[in-house]
Amino acid sequence: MTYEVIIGGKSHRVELQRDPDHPGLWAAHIDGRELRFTAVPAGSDVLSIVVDGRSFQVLREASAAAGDAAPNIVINGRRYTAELRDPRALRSRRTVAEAGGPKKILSPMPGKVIRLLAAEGDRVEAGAGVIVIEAMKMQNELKAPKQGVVKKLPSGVGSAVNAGDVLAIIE
Amino acid sequence: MTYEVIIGGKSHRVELQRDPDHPGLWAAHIDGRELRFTAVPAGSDVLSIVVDGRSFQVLREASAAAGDAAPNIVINGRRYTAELRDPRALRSRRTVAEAGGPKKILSPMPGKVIRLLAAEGDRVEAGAGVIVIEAMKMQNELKAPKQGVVKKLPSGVGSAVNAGDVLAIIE
Amino acid sequence: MFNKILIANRGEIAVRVIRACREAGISSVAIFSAVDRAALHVLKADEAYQLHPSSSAAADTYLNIERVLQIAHECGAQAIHPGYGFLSENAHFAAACEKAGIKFIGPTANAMELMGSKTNARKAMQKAGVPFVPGSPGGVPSVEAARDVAKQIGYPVMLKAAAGGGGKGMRLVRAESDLPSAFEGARSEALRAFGDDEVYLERFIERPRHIEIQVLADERGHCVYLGERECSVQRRHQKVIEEAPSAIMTPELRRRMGETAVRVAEAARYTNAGTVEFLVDSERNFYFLEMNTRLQVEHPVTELTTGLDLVQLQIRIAAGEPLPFTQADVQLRGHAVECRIYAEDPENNFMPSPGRITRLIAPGGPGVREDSGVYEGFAVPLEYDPMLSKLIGYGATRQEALERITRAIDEYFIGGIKHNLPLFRRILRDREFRAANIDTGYLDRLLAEAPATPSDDHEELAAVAAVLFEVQRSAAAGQQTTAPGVADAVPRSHWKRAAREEGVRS
Amino acid sequence: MFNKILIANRGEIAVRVIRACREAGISSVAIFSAVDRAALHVLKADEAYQLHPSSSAAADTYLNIERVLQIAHECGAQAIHPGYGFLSENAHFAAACEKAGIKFIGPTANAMELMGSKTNARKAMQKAGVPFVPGSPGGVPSVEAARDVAKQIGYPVMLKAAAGGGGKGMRLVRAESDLPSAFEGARSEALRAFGDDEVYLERFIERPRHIEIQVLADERGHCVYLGERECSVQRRHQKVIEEAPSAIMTPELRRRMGETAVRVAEAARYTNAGTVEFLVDSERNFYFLEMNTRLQVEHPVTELTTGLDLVQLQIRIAAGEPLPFTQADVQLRGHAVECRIYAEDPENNFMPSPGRITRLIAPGGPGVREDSGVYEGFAVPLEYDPMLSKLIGYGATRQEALERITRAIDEYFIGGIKHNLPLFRRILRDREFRAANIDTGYLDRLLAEAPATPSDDHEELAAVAAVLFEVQRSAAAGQQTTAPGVADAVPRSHWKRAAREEGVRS
Repeated sequence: MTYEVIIGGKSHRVELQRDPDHPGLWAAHIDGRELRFTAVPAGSDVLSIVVDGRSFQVLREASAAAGDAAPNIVINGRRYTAELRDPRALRSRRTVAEAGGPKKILSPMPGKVIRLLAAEGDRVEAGAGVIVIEAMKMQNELKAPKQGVVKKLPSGVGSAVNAGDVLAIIE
Repeated sequence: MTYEVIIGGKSHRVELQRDPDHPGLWAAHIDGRELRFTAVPAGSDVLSIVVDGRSFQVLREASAAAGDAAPNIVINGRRYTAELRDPRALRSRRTVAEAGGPKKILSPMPGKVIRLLAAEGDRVEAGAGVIVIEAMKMQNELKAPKQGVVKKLPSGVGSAVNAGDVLAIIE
Repeated sequence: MFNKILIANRGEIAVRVIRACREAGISSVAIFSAVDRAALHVLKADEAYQLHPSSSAAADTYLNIERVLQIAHECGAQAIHPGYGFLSENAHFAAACEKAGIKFIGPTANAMELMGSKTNARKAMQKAGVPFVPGSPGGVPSVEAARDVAKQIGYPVMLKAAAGGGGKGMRLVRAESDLPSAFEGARSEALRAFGDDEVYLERFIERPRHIEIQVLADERGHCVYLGERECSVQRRHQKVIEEAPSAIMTPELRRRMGETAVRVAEAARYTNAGTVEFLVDSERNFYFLEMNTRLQVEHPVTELTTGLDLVQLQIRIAAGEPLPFTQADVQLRGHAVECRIYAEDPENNFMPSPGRITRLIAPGGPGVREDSGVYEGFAVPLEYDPMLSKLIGYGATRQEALERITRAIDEYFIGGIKHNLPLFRRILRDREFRAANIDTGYLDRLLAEAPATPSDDHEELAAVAAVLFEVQRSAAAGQQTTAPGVADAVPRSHWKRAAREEGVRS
Repeated sequence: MFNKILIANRGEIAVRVIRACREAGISSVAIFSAVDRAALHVLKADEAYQLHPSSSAAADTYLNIERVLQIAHECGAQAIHPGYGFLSENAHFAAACEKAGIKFIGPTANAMELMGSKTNARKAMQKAGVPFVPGSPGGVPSVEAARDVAKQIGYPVMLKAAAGGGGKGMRLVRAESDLPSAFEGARSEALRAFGDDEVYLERFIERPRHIEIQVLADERGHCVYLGERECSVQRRHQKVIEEAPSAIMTPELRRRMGETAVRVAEAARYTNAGTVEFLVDSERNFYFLEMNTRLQVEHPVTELTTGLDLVQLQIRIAAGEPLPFTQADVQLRGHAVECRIYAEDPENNFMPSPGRITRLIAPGGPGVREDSGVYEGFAVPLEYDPMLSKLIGYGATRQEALERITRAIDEYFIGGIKHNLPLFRRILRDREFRAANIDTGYLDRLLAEAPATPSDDHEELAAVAAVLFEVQRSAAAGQQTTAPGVADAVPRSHWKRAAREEGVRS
């Protein structure tokens, strides 16, 4: 089967098949390169993959931002957010962050809005603080992901917000 | 809802309901006695139950002998095999070990039969060795669960057996 | 000895104290807020009582003195261990416990009050001959007065607003010629910020190390010190990594700092466990900072290097027992390093990251201790400090301890929430940290640098693994897979927890 | 130093060595049999190679010298750590490694061979003045001869078949009057059992303690002892609990036993880590038993009391480095106790219990070390020794160590397979064990007694909990529950792992 996997904005074409001559052995073609390996589950959300004698404990966690559609794959402590598309099954999923267009600031956690650093209609630079939320006794300034105009600020000071709520849209 | 729970051959009638006045609080009537408690999940197969201020970490494991139908409940390191019957839903399940009648010796693990200590038709005392199987480099003698006559010895010396296989029937 | 102790705290420290109670054969009582019903300390305690029917706000729960004492009274607890944070340094609480006839496991309200007041503490400590950072005895009224003091204590000096805090009204002065303009600047800034233009002057300690001494005093007048901890790795004055011993320590300096710390404790008629914090300059001069009148977060590094159990000793002292050893019996051995594992995102300005821990793989093996307050499946609440756990590495030498904690951090996996394990991966491999070239500004400097791009890139393998996980996920969900025969390569029984009962028979 | 080490073992000891390699910056190579593909040592190693395409029999895999050396050669490993068991005491293997130019991390083949041969070892050790259980120098030809020897060594004595083993041809004789009939009985039994009627005579040690000394010798002629371990708690000659120090030890006895152990090692030109086992009688006389020429299962108790890492030291010694300390530097502190956690059923004659571990909750907190070879979801294979893990408790005193390991055992949960945690719950609370009234027969005597009926009965609560679990199970499975509104009391998102992604947003 063939999948498209997007990691860090880069798309990889992954073709996966079992080696007919060697049970337990897989062959993956990724971007034209061949990877032969064995893979077995090793507990919940853990795979043991051995490639050319190199052993990897590979972990999977649902990404808070994108859920199951783009899980984090963790190898040697490094996290890769891998978005999956399956061209054959036509079960394609939308990319979470398209380049260009309006960008949202999502609340990374449940909390309370305690300060607005910009008003609707303001022009902000990329990285400028837009809104401050408080959770776990700490204040956190959320910054503009791009230069643009603040189009929406749906939550006023004092509002409770949940993780994933849209706090601002920058266009 | 009402269940019948059999532990160690003793049957308990458990009636469980939520306390309408105190959310989160449960009331269980067991054998006429009332138990009021709060219960919340605390990880997979773990419950936290607080009864009258006493806190219990209660664990559940599938019993190798009876599977999900009679899970082991572990409290303070002690294991209770609890067979459940739901009289209302008529989803009654058979008791694993009936008193009297023929008794089986089941293989507690996968292994190999390496010795028979009795032949079909032999009279054996309760606790007498009947069959020896080997696994994990160790020989294990399986004993007659009751006094009686060996009715069946389906696996001969050298046979491979799986966990749960009937090794002998004593009648 | 007590029969029952209430632990007026939550998280790892509550679990730590409950374990000590269990080991001492003492019943433990947990208290909890609404969101903490399924917290680990509730699971581990013998008894557990809810603080408030619905609220989880600290003021209604873990800080609610009246309610805590009511529970203690009703369940028959003879003593209360406050942990750290919350009520642990609240003299009113200590006094209220005493009044209620419940033993507070910690110092007396008086000792706490003295140490809680900066000016009274300073007076008492100076009387006891404890060294402070040299400076003006009070405000300096004029540039001339400032110049005289600065000449006496030596440059560089720091001008500070007497009413101040938070960096406002502060000026660093490296030479006498800069003093006049700095003095005026500090004064006017102080006036604007605090409505009071009084400033004072202190010697500026360059790149100070934070080194603290653990003391233990029984209620019969014996007091010992248990060596030092170095806590120079801090982010915004929050300790991140602590270790014992300090790499710059000598037996002679340890003795002098230890004896000073004992003098501090004795001057305050201090009892139970406490910590005397010092700043140490590059010439190994040390200056009193403050005394923490409670068990510290970082107490395990002292436990590992001394072989003692500080919580057990706290309980025994509170029960009136004498210290079971003398200063000469204290045997330091090896090196210990602690990492504070937080639910916060080091890649996003250390933003707290509450939520459910979907997967937890804790490290083990030689030289690894974990004091955890969470478990797999637990939802870290947003209401409190986001510390999850403390990981402590021990080894014969600093290097061995660092290798072990690095290995342990690499084994650790926390899924579902963001955490600061990547920060530790970075610090523990940093050349300056490895060389113990650390001071209280070290971590902020490190974080200002761009992290090295990791050489170890497995993006292709990650892509392949993502597909493998998807294959097993759809197989487990019973969905049609596009390529029949693939799903069974990673057998369903392995993947799905619900199907695991099959496993026990296989 | 080596760049790459192959670990010729599996289970917890392979993981232990891999961790040491990781900490030393050395690449680790795991080898595995077919059933061990998903074993923890494979996951933890940098490299992993399968020993046999299909077989998991020890002879085809972990005991296959040729194949092990082939892998070592092909992957470029410079050294092999054998762990314990398998090839660890195989002199042929040590010799084959040497021939292949791969360093065997352990003693030389010669030293191993000498210690592996009972008679040669005895001769060499007697020459070095090592004490043995007093007895006849060889077979005793007649009752008269037996009487003379017995008079010399003192009653009670034990008659043993020279060709024997397994208790056949053995007779305990408490008084001279019983000697003639015992002698004839032993002789005829020996003849029937072994075809050889030669018997010899030894003093019978009543209730001996098993105490062993850890030695460490570098390849430059330095040898030290690292204190003792007491391993008297045994079931059928299998150690179950080990501790250090021994409760009966005195500094003087430790010195004498330690020096004797060093003499044993020196007489054998021994290098690397080894253990000299002794029997100790009630008068604290000690007698040489044998030398184990490898790392022992119970090495962690020595690591905790000395603060040293024996595996790191093994590697450094094998790399030709000198011991980094002298005897005088060895600093013993505190007390450590190890429990060997096995997949075996103590309620059913300790029958092995392979299968999938469906749930694993490991203990943590102060004074707890776990060296585990398994994880939640792992299927324990039936092909090998069923040890799962070693749990080690450390404390300032024996009592503190016991309290901690008891607490840790109580926290431990292993679901899906049978295990011997209940056995430890029993031993650790046994009065005789607590009082250290132990000898090699202690555990068999304890197991012969009926266990005390536990006072702590929660059968009703268990029944209620079984219903609660059933309620959540059917709710999670989407089944109709008889009482609507019950299922949502234990919210589905909490219960079902598959739904946990919701949790991170809640």
